[in-house]
Amino acid sequence: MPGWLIDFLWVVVKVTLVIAFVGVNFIFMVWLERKLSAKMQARIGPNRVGPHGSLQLIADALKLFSKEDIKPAMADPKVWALAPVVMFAPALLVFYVLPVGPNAVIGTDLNVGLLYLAAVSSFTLVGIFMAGWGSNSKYSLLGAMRAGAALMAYEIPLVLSILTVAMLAGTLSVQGIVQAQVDRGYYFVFPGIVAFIIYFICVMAELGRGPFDLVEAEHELVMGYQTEYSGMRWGIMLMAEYTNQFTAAAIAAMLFLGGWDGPFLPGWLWLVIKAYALVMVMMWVRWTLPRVRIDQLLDLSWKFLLPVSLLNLVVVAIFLV
Amino acid sequence: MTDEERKDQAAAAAKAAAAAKARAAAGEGGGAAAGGEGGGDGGDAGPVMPERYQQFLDALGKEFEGVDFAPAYNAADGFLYINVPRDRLREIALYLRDRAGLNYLRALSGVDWMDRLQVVYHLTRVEPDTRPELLVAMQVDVDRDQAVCPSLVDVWPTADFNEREVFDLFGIRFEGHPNLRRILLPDNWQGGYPLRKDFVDKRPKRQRKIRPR
Amino acid sequence: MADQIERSIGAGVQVIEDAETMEEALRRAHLEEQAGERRRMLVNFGPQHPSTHGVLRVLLTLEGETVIDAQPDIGYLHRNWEKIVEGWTYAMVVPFSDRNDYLAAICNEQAVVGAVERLMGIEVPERGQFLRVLVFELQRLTSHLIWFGTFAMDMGATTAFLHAFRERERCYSLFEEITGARLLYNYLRIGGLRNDVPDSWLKKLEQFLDDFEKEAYPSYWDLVINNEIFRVRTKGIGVITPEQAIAYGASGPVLRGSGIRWDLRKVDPFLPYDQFEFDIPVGTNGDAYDRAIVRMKEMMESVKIIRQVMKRLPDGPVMAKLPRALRPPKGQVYNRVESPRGEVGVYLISDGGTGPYRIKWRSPCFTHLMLLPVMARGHLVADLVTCIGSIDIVLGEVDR
Amino acid sequence: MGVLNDVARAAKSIVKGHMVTLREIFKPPMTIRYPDEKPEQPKGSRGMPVLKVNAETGELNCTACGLCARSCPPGCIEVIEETDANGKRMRRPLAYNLDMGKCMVCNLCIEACPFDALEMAANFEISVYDPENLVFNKDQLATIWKNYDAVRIAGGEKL
Repeated sequence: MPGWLIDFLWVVVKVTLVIAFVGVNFIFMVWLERKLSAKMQARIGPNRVGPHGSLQLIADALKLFSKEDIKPAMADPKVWALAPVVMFAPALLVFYVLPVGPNAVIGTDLNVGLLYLAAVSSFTLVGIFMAGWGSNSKYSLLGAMRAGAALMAYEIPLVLSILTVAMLAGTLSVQGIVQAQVDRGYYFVFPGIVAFIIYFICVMAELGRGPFDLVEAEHELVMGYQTEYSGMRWGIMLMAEYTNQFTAAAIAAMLFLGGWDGPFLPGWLWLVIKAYALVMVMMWVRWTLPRVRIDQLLDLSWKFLLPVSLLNLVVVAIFLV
Repeated sequence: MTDEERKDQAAAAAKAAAAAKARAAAGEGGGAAAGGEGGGDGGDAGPVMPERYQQFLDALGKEFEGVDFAPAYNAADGFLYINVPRDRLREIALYLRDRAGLNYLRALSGVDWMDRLQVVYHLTRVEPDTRPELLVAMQVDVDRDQAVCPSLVDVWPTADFNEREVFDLFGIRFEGHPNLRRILLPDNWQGGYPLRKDFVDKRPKRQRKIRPR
Repeated sequence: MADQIERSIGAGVQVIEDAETMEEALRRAHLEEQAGERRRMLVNFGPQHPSTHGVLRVLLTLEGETVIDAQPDIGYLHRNWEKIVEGWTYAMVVPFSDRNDYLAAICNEQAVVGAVERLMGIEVPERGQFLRVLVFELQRLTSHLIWFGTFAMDMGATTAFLHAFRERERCYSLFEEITGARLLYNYLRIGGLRNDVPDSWLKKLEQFLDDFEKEAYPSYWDLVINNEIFRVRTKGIGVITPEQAIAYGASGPVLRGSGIRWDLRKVDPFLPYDQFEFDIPVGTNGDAYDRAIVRMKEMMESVKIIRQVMKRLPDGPVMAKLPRALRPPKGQVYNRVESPRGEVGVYLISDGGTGPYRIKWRSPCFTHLMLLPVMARGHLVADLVTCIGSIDIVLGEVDR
Repeated sequence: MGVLNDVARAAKSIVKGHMVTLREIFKPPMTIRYPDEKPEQPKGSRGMPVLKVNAETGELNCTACGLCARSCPPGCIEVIEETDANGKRMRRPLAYNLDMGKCMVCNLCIEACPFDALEMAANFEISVYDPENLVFNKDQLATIWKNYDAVRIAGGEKL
């Protein structure tokens, strides 16, 4: 078999693995969220379909497939149809850089891994704007406007907190950072605790989760930019949102909690466990705190997170490196 | 407002309420003013009227001589019901609010006495921590066909929606009301004024299907 | 002034053609302003909106996100309670009055029953009055729980909503034991109560109050009220000055939120409240936060009152001896009651018959809606939801 | 310095809020699985009024006097008295239709009945596909009375 064919097959295998994992993770995470929020709210949560409601999500997926896909008349057809795709693509691209073992990286170990991550994760903004503008309705426009403002506001503190980690590790490549944590014996979460908290807040704001879910604040804007979508098109958007949440948690696990480092269990399992721990914390915050208003959301970022992350950068630069 | 003051003030309230009840049980109860057909003729002051009301009535009488208020103290709820002529309503209302201190319009209700319509304003003085010692209710008679009454929105802003409701359900038009429009009934309601006694519901009756068994 | 064309169609039915309906008036205002400054968005908020506590429609004039004007448009739940009741006897009016403020049924019943008792001078036996105070305060506690749940959910804290409803479920099973129903009881009768309360029930109530005071109540404060985001979302929102509160006829927690200590249970007791020790929480600067604090503290006051009533509950009958068909004397009465939402008034005119000649229902929520445009002007859309939540309106009572 | 203790207070309040939800996770759920587990109802819980059947004679206590129909606010009871061949009143209901679509379960009919013929059953599952089936006739009411221990509460008695 010629060399290029083997590489091609190897890539095909990896891609199918990633997509399979994304699909399973989507189903598991939605189920986890509904069960966890039920537990927190003195409820039982889904328990009808399958033991403990495990097959509930497959039933939901089938329902979404069978639902009629309504295209609003005054919507701009191309932009409206493309928006969910543009939102889902970056979620997959992030997997390219994830290290799952001492020398095993899913894609290739880019030495500008962090830069790549930051760029890709801010790409969803384009998708949201396409959805909001394409649907051509008052509510989705307002929703898209809010999402745009939130994303831009939280981009800078996010990148600054990643920068602190890069400075600590001395390299931009993700594998390098994880390797640095293993070599030094301590995780970056201890020196960079402030960076970790800022990263966590920024990621929740960008995903529109937790106290910052302005994007689809159902009380004011019905469903935000998702209003005009239904059926599987909305399903893809939901999948995009949950996959983004998982990838954000995975990045946090790698940068701060030493991705695949851990006793007995294989590397990738540790990464998944840490990621899911952070996902559960995100859900925990989401189901506890009330929602923040849009101007407070922006004030928090510009007036508070930005200066604190800059300060943190300087402190880390002086003392720890 | 220490606790003792509140306690004895509350005790006074209990005595007054109990007394009012006892007196109402003894007397034939009910203010004579709302005598039904005649209405407004009740001259007698009903059961005994606390002196605070007497001073208020004297001051009111001095201020507006030509008006026959036909005051009637209603022991059942402690209100003093007075009849107010429609054309001097605004003056008297301003007097009551500014000089007599009745700054709180509690309820504004429309009544249909078959021969005439009537608008009743229940007024009180809201003063933190003090028992309202003066409860006055103004009754304004309005002609049934030419149902027009001066609006008191600028005197008590709470009259805004209430007057719109009385207009909607009774058909009494309030002059000077900023935006007198329907408030409760649907915009395209053509069926007349529901709360009038001669209201006949013109809508077709929907017969409930009951299967004979 | 709307120019009116009076046309009479058919026998005696007078039709006043209104030149302007709600839509045209606001359309005209909208066009005028639009020609003037920046374009304004006329947004329809409700009536099928999740956070308007029923079928309230608010016509919002928005400039970007800030609210220029918020005109409530009501009447979607109007059934003309006052007309239906005119044809019935007094005993029938009581269960139907539960349907007005369906979250505080006991308070409606007491308003109607109290009016007839004042008119006829009926003296309810001691135990009946004490039990009425107990049930009244338990109803206030339940109503404030529902307000707390929905207010927190408007802000996004859905968990707090379910925690509040966990406590509310326990209250409702308590009510179900003595009255048979969970929400609309028809428990009060003219002259007393439908049935007495067994001692086993009092022990269950005692158990519930202890659990509520030790576990649930502090957790509400931690989860929502002391929460920084809740504080920031409600501080300074929907401010009502004391003068505005009095001028617009506010009552209950809305009036007390603006700093005026005026509670009918103290200043004009309609039940033997003067024999119990409790104080009236008052806010300072009349914003959504203060109204929330007033309601939260009132919950604890109600628990205090219920405990005192249980300790001093006398024996004896709960129902006065009355003829079956009551015929109150000719006359009128204005009975007022301090319901969890404010002063509920019943202006009853009787012509000596077995049913009311005219009943006017003074509804606190209807009056508080007038404050909505005053409160919401200048805030963001998200704050409009907070303003509506902070005046705690129930559409059954607004539309009657 | 104001900012610092603001941040501290904010952080503390957020953490305390989270403790509440954390504790809640380990508490048992409040909801029940309705169709499988039925809610336990106390005695005298009001579901719908039903006609009482006299134990020995198996007859209805109702004498078709119509007092309950008159005292029902929405007017959902329809009583037709049975008359035998030559028109003598039999003091027995020929038909007794109770329209549960209109009934607001207010217990007034039970209080108005002088012959102790009506009681309140705790049957709250009255959902039907066709609104016509909401009208229960006297046989249906009697059968429901049999399988629910209905109860008559009125006039201030001790429960």
